[in-house]
Amino acid sequence: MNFDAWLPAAILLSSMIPGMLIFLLREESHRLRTVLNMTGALLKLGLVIWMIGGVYDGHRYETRWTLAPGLDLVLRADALAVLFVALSTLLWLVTTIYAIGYLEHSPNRSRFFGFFSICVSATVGIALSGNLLTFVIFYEILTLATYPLVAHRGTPDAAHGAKVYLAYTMGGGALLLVGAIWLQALVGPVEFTQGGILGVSPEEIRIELILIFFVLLAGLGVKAALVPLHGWLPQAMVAPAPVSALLHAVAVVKAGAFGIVRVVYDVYGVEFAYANGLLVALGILASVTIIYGSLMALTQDSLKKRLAYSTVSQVSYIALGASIFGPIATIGGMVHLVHQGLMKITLFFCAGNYAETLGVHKVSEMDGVGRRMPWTSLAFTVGALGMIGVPPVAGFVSKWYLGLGAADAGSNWVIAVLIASSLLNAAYFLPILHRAWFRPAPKQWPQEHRHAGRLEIAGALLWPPVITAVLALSAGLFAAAPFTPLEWASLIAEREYGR
Amino acid sequence: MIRPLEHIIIPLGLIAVGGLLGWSFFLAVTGEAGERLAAVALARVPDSGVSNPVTSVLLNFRAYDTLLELAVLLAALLGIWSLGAAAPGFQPAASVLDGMVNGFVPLLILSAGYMLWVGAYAPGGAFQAGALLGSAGVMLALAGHRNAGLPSEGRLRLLVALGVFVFAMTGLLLMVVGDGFLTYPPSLAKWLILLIETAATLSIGATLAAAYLGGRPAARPTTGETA
Amino acid sequence: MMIDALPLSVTLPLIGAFAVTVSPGHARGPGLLAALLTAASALSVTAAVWSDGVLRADLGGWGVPLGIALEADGLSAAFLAMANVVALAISVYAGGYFKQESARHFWPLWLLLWSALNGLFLATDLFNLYVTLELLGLSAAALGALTGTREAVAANLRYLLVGLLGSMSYLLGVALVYAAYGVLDIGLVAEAIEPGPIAWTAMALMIGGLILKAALFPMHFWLPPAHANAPAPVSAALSALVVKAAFYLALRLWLDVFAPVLNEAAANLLGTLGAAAVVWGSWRALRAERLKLLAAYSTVAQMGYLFIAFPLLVATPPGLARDNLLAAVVLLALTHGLAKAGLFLAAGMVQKTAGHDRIDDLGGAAQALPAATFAIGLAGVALIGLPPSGTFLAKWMMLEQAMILGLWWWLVVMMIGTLLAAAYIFRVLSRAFNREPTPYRFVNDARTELPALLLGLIATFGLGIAAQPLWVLLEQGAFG
Amino acid sequence: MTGQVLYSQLFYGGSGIILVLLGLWSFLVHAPLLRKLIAINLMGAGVFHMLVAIAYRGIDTSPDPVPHALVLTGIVVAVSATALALAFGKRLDQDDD
Repeated sequence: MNFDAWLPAAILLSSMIPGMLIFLLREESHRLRTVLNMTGALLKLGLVIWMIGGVYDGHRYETRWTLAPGLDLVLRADALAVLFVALSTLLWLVTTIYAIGYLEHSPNRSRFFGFFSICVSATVGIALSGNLLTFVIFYEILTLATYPLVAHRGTPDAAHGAKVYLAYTMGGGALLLVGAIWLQALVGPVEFTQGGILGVSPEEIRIELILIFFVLLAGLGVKAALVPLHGWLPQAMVAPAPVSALLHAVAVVKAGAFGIVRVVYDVYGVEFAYANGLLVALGILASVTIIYGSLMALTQDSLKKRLAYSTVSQVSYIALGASIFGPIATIGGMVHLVHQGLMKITLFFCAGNYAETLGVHKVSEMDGVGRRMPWTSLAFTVGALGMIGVPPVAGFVSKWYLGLGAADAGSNWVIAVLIASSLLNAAYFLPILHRAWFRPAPKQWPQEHRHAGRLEIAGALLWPPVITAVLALSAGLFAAAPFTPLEWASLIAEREYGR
Repeated sequence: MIRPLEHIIIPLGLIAVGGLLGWSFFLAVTGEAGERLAAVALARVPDSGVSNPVTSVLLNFRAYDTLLELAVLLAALLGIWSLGAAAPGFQPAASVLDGMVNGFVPLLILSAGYMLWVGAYAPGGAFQAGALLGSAGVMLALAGHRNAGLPSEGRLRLLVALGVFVFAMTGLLLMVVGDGFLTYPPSLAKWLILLIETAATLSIGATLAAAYLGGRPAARPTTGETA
Repeated sequence: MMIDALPLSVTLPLIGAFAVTVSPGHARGPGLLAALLTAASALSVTAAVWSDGVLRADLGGWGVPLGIALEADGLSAAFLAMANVVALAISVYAGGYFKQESARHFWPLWLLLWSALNGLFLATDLFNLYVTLELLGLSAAALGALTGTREAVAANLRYLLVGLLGSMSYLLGVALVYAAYGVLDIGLVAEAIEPGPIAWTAMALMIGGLILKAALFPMHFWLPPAHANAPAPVSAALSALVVKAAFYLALRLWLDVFAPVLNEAAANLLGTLGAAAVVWGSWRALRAERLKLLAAYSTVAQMGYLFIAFPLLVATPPGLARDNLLAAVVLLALTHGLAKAGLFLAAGMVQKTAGHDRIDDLGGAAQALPAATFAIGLAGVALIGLPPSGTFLAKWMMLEQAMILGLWWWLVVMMIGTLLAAAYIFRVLSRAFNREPTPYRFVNDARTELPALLLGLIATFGLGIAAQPLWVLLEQGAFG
Repeated sequence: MTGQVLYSQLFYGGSGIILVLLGLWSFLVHAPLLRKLIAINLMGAGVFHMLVAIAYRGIDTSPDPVPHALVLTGIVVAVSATALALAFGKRLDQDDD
């Protein structure tokens, strides 16, 4: 048996199989469930590290399985795939630890962790998809696996949020399916190929190809929360904090953004997309989303909703990077895929901690949380500053490359968008930081649970945000070192453009 | 008053269907169908173990159809039983009718036996014989015999399912030890057909009579133990 | 000595029916044994077709045209395998579901129905098919009325009558065919048939009768009440197998008998009715208040998808593309069969636990039965046509072919159906998320929950990830 | 085929078709169970008529036995179906009481 041909599948199964087993566990089997969760997460991390090394050395990892004649399931580890896989694997490990701490005493944990694992498997599947069919398959499985997580709490709010979420994502999935089938009927099986495959397509199907691009974009835009398809995201905030963290930083929105990147670079090819004006359309859409999301975030008092709209805005940087013709902006967009994940997951972990320990759900209740929960607040501060783009946090690097790339491509209006959005970012994050550190704490927190131990909160809830904050900081500080997201993004950009 | 569906649409549709059917049928009989299967069938009758061509077809050439048909009969009866118990039945008849029935029933049974036997070389066979047996049961039921002269439920169940069982088992045995499913060895064909037909006659007769009762037979038959 | 699995698959359940008829008090043991043996012999037929090619048995040794033959090609073998897996699961489930009194009625009728199914899939004789259709229809109607409620009896009487009308139409077609061509064997009729009013009328009569039995819109009216009011294992059999058998036969006749006389108008008519069924059935399923009624309307919609295949098949020239399309249609039918049976079986458990099947009040019951809820979820994924189910692959292939042919409107219809299906399935699944914690045991009653779960798993993961074997099977005589 | 045979086949077969049409009409138009059942049986009789008609091959020639056998089988099936349907009807009547 050829190990190289099985590694991608093994990475997928390393979380899929524990997930299936967890469903079967009795509710009380706490220890076994934790063992399964952690084994899966660590095993996956090990396999991914192995794979990164291999891809660096030029190994070709590809699993190909024929589902039916003409329909192949392809899992392939190219540089772009590895970037996303590494992000999701790392963050899954952290989020699993956090979720174990967070849901310690809540009901239906077997169901929760089962779907949690399947959700990550689907994300990894999306990352490793080697053709459009495989992408569609995992994109839909992701919808199926996240629905129970959003609905998990079982409150009327949760039911409503889940319903909205499902309506949006099913609609998006249907559009993606239509686009994919249409495209495949025109040009045959669509393998993701560096530089795209449509550059050589005959002139007479060009109009159809452009139409298909917009159908695909609409399908992917739902998960990527492109305005006006973002409506589900704030609604899905009813989910437990680890789910929000996963949805926003790793799985759902990233899947959409990643899909847009794939379609632009590896299906249409950036040159074809540029020549036919598709990039401009994407850029405008992304810019509108960036500004709109930031403006909406400004008006939210609920902390999680403010973070949600911030996600709407920040994820579109990735699409923005893809929409600017030129390798530098590509680096900016790609690297933001990772950086946004690290920063946003930190923020959500912290929001969960505030809610859990102090009952604080609103920005207006955050006065003085800095002194009450210094470590959590420190992590939150790092994340928030990163989002604004303050050096040396990772977000600065992304924005720097995006701006540089825009200048390089002569798209000065993009720089204006970047500046405006950074100002807006500052406008909705800085007041929070001000409240947290410089306002006096209230006499009484909304709903305080004092943690018995030495730390401000249980270790399983404290360490994850601290770790991700440190990672976000390091990704910015040591951006030029080998094996950083930035270096990897440069590698991808080189390969997409350097033919 | 004219109801459009009933008075216009359906009749017009029927006229169209009838025209199409008639035209097709005309073309079919005036066409090149020729002998159809008649010649083939008649030519093989001597090999079938019986000399009545219809019985040859029913119990040899197309015996499998007949097996499934017995299953249809059984399914119908089981369905009837699942729907409820039989009606209490008629009052016992006065002496004239009773006497007549008592005279007729043995005659019908005798005729059934004859029909069964004669089916091998002349019109007749298991279905005709079964029908006669069934009518004997109907007659008994009309004359007030509570279970149409049928035996107790346990035995009745055996009786109604017997035809399918004997038929299917014969077929399977011939498959295991002989030349194939329901492939009679020529020397035994006559007797195997008779065996199957006898079982089928009993089942058909019992089924028809039991179906006439319209439901599960009463737990303990009070009158008319035998038919 | 030789054992021929073809007649065995039909006669074993008959002998089983005899055994359970004569010993009604102890029906379950012999019933399950007969179920196991029947399924084993039918699956061995499929295995033999897989490895050795088309199987044929001349019953009585006469051969056609005089005798009747049974034949298993790839198409029959595929349907046979699906039907027998589903029937076995239903049998195991029924062993736990029915109590004494209904069990004694269920088992013999159920084995007779099974015999009719196997007989129908293996038959090659047009008149013999009529007999199997009647055996199927009678036993199905009787089984459907087993709950004994007035609604069930009335609905199944209607089903019986409609079925009889359908068979009568079919038989009229057979009489016409025999009058014109003098043979009844499918292969011989196919050789003799030529375009003209006879072939046309016969096709209209036979396929018309069958779409009545397959509940194609607008002849679907009898299905929802009949299927929704039957006992759960019977509903599963009716929805997953009985209507599929009618579709199988229509497809078989279409492909093998009437191939020379097909035209686009007839195919488009069937496709249009199918499209209407998809939209109307899905819509009614969405509005249904009861879980089993929802499942029944969903069957109406699912049958619609299958008939959309006809215009696509006619428009695709023979060759690889058409073979793939045919296989996709079969895959769709098989996945639906498995999924719908799983759905009904699981719904039966939920109904038993809750004491009712009103969707809006299902909360606790659904959460207390994780295995059953998972079965509903898995079956739902397959019914919607989401990955990784067999339906997803099948729909992908059908839609891709539709787009290649430029027939984009079938894509629109199927996407509408898909979205409506998602809406009605998740309407049920959303009930499984409740506030109150429930003691979590995945399986509560293995005998009833596992069959449902297994069917759901095969429909979703089995046929969705490994559909390739179906092509190998259909290579055996089913491709043009 | 002689004219007399053809004439007989067409005459009896045609009557069969008329029976089928009458049955079909009755089935579609009349609601009561009994009438629908009679209608179905009438249609059956029509089809059997057609089969028997095409089996006829002349006064001196033995008829085609195959349609005769089909008709016999068909009759038993029709009887079974009628009996079952009547039992259904009876059950419904009982429920009404």
